[in-house]
Amino acid sequence: MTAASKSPIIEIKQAPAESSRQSAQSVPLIFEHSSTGRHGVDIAVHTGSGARGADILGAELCRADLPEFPELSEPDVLRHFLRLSQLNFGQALQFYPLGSCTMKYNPVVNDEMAALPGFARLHPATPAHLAQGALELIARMEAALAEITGMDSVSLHPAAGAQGELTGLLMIRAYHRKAGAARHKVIIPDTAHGTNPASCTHAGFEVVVAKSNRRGFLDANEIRHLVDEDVAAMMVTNPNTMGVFEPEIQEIAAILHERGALLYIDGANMNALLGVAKPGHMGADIVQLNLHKTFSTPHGGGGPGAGPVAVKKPLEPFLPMPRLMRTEAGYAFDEDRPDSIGRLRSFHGNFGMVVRGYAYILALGGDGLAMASRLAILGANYIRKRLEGHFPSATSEPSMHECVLSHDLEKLAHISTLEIAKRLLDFGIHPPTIYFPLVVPGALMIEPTETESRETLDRFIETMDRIYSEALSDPERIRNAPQSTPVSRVDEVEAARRPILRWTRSKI
Amino acid sequence: MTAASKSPIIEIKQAPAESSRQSAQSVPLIFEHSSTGRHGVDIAVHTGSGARGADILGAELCRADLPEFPELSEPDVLRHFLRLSQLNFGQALQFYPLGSCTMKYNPVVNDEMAALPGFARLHPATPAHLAQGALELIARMEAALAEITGMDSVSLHPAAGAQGELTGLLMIRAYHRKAGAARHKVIIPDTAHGTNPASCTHAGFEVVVAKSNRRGFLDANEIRHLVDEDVAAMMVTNPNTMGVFEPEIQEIAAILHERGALLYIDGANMNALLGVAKPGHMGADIVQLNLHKTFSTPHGGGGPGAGPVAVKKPLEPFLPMPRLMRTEAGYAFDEDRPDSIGRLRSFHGNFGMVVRGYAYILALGGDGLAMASRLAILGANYIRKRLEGHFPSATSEPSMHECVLSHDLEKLAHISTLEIAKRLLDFGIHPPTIYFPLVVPGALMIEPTETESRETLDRFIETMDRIYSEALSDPERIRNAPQSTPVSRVDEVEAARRPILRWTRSKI
Amino acid sequence: MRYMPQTEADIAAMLAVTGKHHLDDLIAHVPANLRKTAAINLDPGRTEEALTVEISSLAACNAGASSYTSFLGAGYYRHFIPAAVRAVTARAEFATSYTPYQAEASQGTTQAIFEFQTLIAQLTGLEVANAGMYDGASAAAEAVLMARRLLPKRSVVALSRAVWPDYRATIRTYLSALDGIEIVEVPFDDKTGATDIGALSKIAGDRLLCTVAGYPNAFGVIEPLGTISDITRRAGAITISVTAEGLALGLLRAPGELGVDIAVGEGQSFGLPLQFGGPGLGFMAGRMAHIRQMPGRLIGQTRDRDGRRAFTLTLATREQHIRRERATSNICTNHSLCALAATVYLSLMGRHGLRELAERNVELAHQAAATLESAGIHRRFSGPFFNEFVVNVQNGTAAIDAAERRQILAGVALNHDYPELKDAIAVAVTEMNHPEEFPRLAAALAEAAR
Amino acid sequence: MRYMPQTEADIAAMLAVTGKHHLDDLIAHVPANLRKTAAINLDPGRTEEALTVEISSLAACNAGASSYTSFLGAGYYRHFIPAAVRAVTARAEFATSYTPYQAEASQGTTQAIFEFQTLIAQLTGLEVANAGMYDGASAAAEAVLMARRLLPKRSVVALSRAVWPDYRATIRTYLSALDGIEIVEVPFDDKTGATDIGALSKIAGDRLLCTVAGYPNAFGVIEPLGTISDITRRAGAITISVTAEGLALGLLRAPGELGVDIAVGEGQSFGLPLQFGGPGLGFMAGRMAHIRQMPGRLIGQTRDRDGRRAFTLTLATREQHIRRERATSNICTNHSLCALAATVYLSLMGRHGLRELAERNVELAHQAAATLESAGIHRRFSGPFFNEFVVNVQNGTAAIDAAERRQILAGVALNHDYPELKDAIAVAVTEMNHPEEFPRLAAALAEAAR
Ligand SMILES: Cc1ncc(COP(=O)(O)O)c(C=O)c1O
Ligand SMILES: Cc1ncc(COP(=O)(O)O)c(C=O)c1O
Repeated sequence: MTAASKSPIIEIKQAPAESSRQSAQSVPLIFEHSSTGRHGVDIAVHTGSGARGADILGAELCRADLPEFPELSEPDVLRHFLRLSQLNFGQALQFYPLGSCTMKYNPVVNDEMAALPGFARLHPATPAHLAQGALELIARMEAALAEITGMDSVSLHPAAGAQGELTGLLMIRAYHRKAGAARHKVIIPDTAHGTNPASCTHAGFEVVVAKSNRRGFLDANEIRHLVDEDVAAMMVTNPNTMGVFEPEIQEIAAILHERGALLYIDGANMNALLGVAKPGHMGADIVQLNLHKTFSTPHGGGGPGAGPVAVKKPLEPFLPMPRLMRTEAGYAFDEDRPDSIGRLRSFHGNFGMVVRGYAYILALGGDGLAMASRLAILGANYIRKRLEGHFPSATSEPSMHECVLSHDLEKLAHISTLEIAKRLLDFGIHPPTIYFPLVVPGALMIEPTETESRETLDRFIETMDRIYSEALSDPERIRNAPQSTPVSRVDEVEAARRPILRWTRSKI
Repeated sequence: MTAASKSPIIEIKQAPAESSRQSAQSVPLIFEHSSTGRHGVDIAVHTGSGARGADILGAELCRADLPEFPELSEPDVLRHFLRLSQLNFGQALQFYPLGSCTMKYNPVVNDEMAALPGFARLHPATPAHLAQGALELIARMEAALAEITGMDSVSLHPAAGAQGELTGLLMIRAYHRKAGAARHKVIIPDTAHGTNPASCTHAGFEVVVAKSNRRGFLDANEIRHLVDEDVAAMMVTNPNTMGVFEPEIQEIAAILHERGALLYIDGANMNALLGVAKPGHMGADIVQLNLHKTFSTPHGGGGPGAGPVAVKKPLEPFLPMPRLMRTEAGYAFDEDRPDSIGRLRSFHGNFGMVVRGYAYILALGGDGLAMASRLAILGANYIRKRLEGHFPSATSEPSMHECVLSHDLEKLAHISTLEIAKRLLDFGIHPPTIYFPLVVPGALMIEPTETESRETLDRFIETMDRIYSEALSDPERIRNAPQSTPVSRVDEVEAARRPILRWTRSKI
Repeated sequence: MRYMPQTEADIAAMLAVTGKHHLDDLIAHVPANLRKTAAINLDPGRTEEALTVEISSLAACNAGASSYTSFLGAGYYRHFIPAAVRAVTARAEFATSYTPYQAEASQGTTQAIFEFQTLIAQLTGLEVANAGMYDGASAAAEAVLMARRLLPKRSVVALSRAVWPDYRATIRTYLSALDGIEIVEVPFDDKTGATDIGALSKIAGDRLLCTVAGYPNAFGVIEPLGTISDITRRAGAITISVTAEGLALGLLRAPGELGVDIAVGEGQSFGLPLQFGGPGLGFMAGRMAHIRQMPGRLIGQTRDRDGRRAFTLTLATREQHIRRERATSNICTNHSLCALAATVYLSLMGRHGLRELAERNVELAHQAAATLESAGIHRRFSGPFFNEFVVNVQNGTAAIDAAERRQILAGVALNHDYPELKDAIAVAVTEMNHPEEFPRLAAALAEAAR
Repeated sequence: MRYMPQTEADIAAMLAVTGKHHLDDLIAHVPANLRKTAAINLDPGRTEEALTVEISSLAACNAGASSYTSFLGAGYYRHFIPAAVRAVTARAEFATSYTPYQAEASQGTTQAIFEFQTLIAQLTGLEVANAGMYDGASAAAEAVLMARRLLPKRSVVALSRAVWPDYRATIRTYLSALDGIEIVEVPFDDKTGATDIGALSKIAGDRLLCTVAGYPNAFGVIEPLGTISDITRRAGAITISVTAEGLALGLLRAPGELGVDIAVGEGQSFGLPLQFGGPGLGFMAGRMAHIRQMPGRLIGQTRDRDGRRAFTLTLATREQHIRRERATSNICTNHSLCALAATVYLSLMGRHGLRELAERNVELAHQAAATLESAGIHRRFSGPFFNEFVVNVQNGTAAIDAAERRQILAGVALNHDYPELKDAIAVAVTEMNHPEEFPRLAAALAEAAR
């Protein structure tokens, strides 16, 4: 081990709440340090061509003013947001093993590629022959994702994973309609991510929940009982949210297909499958991918991402509009697709994210992607093994890219998973996903990703063990965590009870 | 006053030293989290054209290895330096009233302009006709600075203020030589910045110190006595480092000129003079400017900056090489200048800084620059007035863009200026320049600049007053400051006694 | 590979802990047939230099991005973006953080989004705004779904034909799965280009669920939103305004002032690059009374244990991760960093700057229209417009090609989406257009028209 | 104006405190004649958009930056810069801080520079390096001044003629003011292009102060540094090596290993853009025994009051702000942010990457030389070279123009600085050159030579 990993676990400690809590880190709201007459931009003066805008339109069309809107100089606006940034954790600065979110390194060169003027200044209504570079990039990305997933066609249209799900489900619906059947049920495992059932409802389907067995995966026999001719499809996340590869996925696909139902694979966990197993080969008819997970685009504090959908031939006609096509004149968008489910948004998808994802694929190449999944799996199993003493795995099955752990501190010391999570913050580590999947009480869902060093994983492991002992020796300390963050434990109940969702002058 | 300025002074407080001092903010050295076999770049593989570089050159020319050189992945290198950045104060984030340094806002657009590929990728040996845009920018900047200073010609050659000084002094030397006189003395006020005497020595001159009078400026009569035919020039910083405009500067110029000596004005304090008074009109023969002060280029933790020199006609032939000239074929560099002092560096100056400074001048325009100085002067006088109770001005003269204050806390409470400075850090404010100018014991030299809001100045003022009272009520607290920074008071004596100037494996 | 730190030694040591010998032992349980065929047939990885060269060469093949004078709009607008916006969104603390589930480690994001919600509420003149949606079109669709939750018994959606085609298509897709919803397209007035009030009145019965109108609309026309919302309110239904050019809200009367219940739109004009159409930023504002039916994330103000003000995700019981199939929306990842960019942009523009810029857009657009008029190119509609307007040009598409030969992108032909507007071109004019460009545009179009 | 927050109200209130009525009352004490003529006659201020347009148009008028295949070197080298370097130097905490006078608020800068000093010491094989200088040329001059302080009685500077002309000129300027210093130019061997050892031996007497040699030198030739330092040491003098292509130190034997006392050079190759020649980065390394005579800033490791490791500026007694006229140098602001860039760059390249890149440069340069050779364009010198070499081409400047017509910048003509090398061109080849470019270069030069 290197010096770094040998070094004692470092903790950010601060004073008794009272004192450490008047931290100069707290930043007033932008509205609170605004002062009448200041401005952060200069607008080119009126050309004198004629009347001013407000006069042209006339008073009845125009608002009097933008009262309470901020008034600050450029330096003060910049300082405000730079200081706000300092109140955040981020993957680039802290270990961020948030399960199911794949917080891997976001290569900075990708952002530069997206910002190239040829992409950043390209208007979506630009005639195709003047945007061939962008269209070719889209075509290449569609092809790369088809190869990676083992599917036939890809659409980069959806804005995020959830929109990809909705897209897929609407296609499933259209597919059955076309076949003259109005199947209205979709089977979803109890371990599914919340977006799955929510998407089903929005696609007009009724959700049938399939229990995963006590080993943490789906039982083909169990599924067989659930599938009838009213079932349009089953949505399976593979590996599932227990971090377990669904061993019977192929049988399940067969069962579904046999009864005319389709298999939708939620590819949010694709970071476990690169060069390991292709959803297309498992029998998936539709897969959505999250470029902001597997393909390294920054999460941005909650997006933007991109949720491409990949499908097998029979579903291709139903893909959303517009479809890119190759003509002898070059690439163009095909607007004439009678069976398409239509659009779910404007224009051609989150192109800026597609550029980043494509840059990532170029950087790793086929072998690099395969190595990424293997190292992600290695990290998760390493953590699982080293923590098993205090934080046993919720499943006996091998873990893929993430592991779901439980603990007995609730019983032993009345220390909850939430409190463990908050305590981690004091060590400069972002907590794992907690209380998910719902089937595991007090779950800790840990996804280290392949871009974190062994020393970083070791430090996390040592910190978790330390917190475990601390829970027994000094539980108060944990209940009072975090102590090192700009604010102490935030009262979320209060926030929901009396919602204050905007600033108003009176609130000062 | 707005909410912000009304809000109580916020202090970053932390725990008893012991605990707050094992802050996770401390970052190992890059060498300490290096691990054999890691790399942060991938190098294109050997083209197979022939032997590898080492074989081509042969073993006796090549080193065996770069032992101890870092070995980290790209994510870990980035995380290392991002975390280091979090240990710094910066003008963009904190009020930074460092006297004589003009820590004004550095517009971010200027950095983007310098990074335009047309500038960033331009090789200095590019044929002039393929670099006309860059050359025109240089020409425009020279003209703008000449207009601003009231001088005849400008060279953007020097890398910083001090190199500008050396350039100017070598020109003075060459000028007198050319005139057949070998004058070897330069007069410098006792308030001068350290670079002034140092530059004199490096230019082969002997320094004669002129005392400023008790009112804080130079006495023409005093100077008259010092000037003989052995005096080559006098270097005057105006406004001087007391923040006082030299009222007798024109008489001093006359005295010098009358005796055949020249007047060099150190323009580091030009932020007080924009549209207020032009050095050229004061009688200056040579002026250097600091683009990284008056013209907003970022200080970068100690450069790079740029120190253009502006001169009157008679000195033009002596300007350093190369000189930009206009030919019918466009701009080109004139290499044939027999009287030139030659070069002080490679190529054409710190062009990247010149672009930023030019962008700044375009943004403000003539009137904006004049307003900048007036507001900078307003801020300094406002602070001086509001602090005069506890921190009286070191001079009775009006202040220009900065004020020099003193205090009696040393006497009253054995609290030194250094301790006051360290205590300011706990309030998220960077201290002023301290113990300079040398003529004022325990000086606090405060330069707020025009880009800081009144609320920011008020918060600084309230903090200074608070520290004053604290010094009397709770001096220990001040002696233990800073408490909120990543490290506590740093032992500089120890650093100098046993210098450790590099990491070595054994040092771990 | 530069992004992955594990060395041979690390791998060996970690494998040892897990009791395995080879990396592939870790996936031995994955069915062999799947593993056998899993190899990814793509080029080997590239150095950073090589990928930069390759992608830059693709970026260079988009002449439309740079070398043309552009009047393209139709839902995405060319505006200047101050460098300070990029300086903030580039901060790793913002860019590489996840949705702020852990409030104590996310006060930067949560406070910025709280400020965003406030700015959108102020702009729209409504009580509350959410943390943002994917884009204007999906926000419009979510607004209709929200209306449906508010008035479950009602079925008719009066959708103005003068709302952008993309938006209408998106609404249709989102509603396609819901039974018992009927979308009635409200025609536009052939003269003014505004929604046909008479037609709307006819539709406004007790089955009316909501009315959806552009503000400004797809023709750049400023709809009589007050009248539309009066009619809608009288029918007991919900008025939804849809704004693609957010800048217009800096000058036009606020939707909230005009009786709108839900104001949605596209925030791309607020500091987001064109980026070939995405990512953009959907915004949605409404009434506090409707908050529990609002989709998307919400940041609320609260206190920490020591009484200090703090911000956190709130009212999550509306959301998929809690409510699952009964959630108001399936949205999870939204466009947070875009909302941050908009927050910085709007803070820089400020109270006066935003209005001045809007006024300048109006002024330039009208100057352009006048120049075209005097060249014999007439506006198709008489309604008041903001920074985009529709002109009629003999064989419009040919005219567009002719202009293109003169390095001008004259605008967007409407004939594809509006067959009834055969020769119509939507021309957008922003502060990025300079008055000297107008005569060139006029000349190009006039010539083609001849 | 957007950069200045003061409103009318602020100004009035602040003036009131100072007891003034108008801003100009604050400067009433400045002599009237000066104030009267002080107005600055420049354009009014520009919006950010306007200044961006104006400066971008100037940037666009530098065809040499983009549209040419380039073999330019001669002291500044084209290397790929990883984006991560920019991501770090763009951090406001680094970019907008001053020289780290307050150590407690500057541990980011001080630690990074301490790492820089270590990296330079490792690269040069010497004990200690300073925090950086302006550029290679001024660092070379400062090194001679340092040698002079170490050996005040000695007077002869043996300056190899094969050191870059800019560097030699700078040394002359810096020494011009010192009495009793004699610069003797050591010729280069007409065959090998290396410093003429015989000539040096003759100069190496008891008046010899120091020897200054390039490594590699201005012809790209790798000097026999060991022999040069032996001769110099035997004369009791100091050996100074000067390196403009820092990358070479990743592969060549370290100057320290070869007996050099002071190694200086240019760090531009370590992650700094060409930027038309500046800002660059001077580096200087030497022996601990000489530390008190070393110019420039030094960061040292120490402890804080609680015993934690900390870094701070140290040995300031050498510097101008303490020592004033007796300071070792007048340098104050140096090129700190460039040193940070180099630190990030070298950390990314790492132990193996830097060497691999250096090897690749050697390989490509030799491939290019071979291609030229087979086209009948011969190297002027036989000495071993790194990534730059000199060729002889009939009427060299004409050949350069001919190549330019084929969109190739063939190299730098040496005739101006070395009249004796009439038709010589210095050709630099880095990883930014692709092998397909070599035949094109050969063809262009060969044709012109005919
Ligand atoms: C398993 C799974 N499915 C779907 C999603 C939804 O993806 P998005 O947040 O991009 O809408 C997520 C994201 O957390 C997920 O973890
Ligand atoms: C008055 C004065 N003169 C000269 C200088 C030296 O300028 P530089 O640091 O750019 O070499 C300074 C910088 O602090 C200064 O304040």
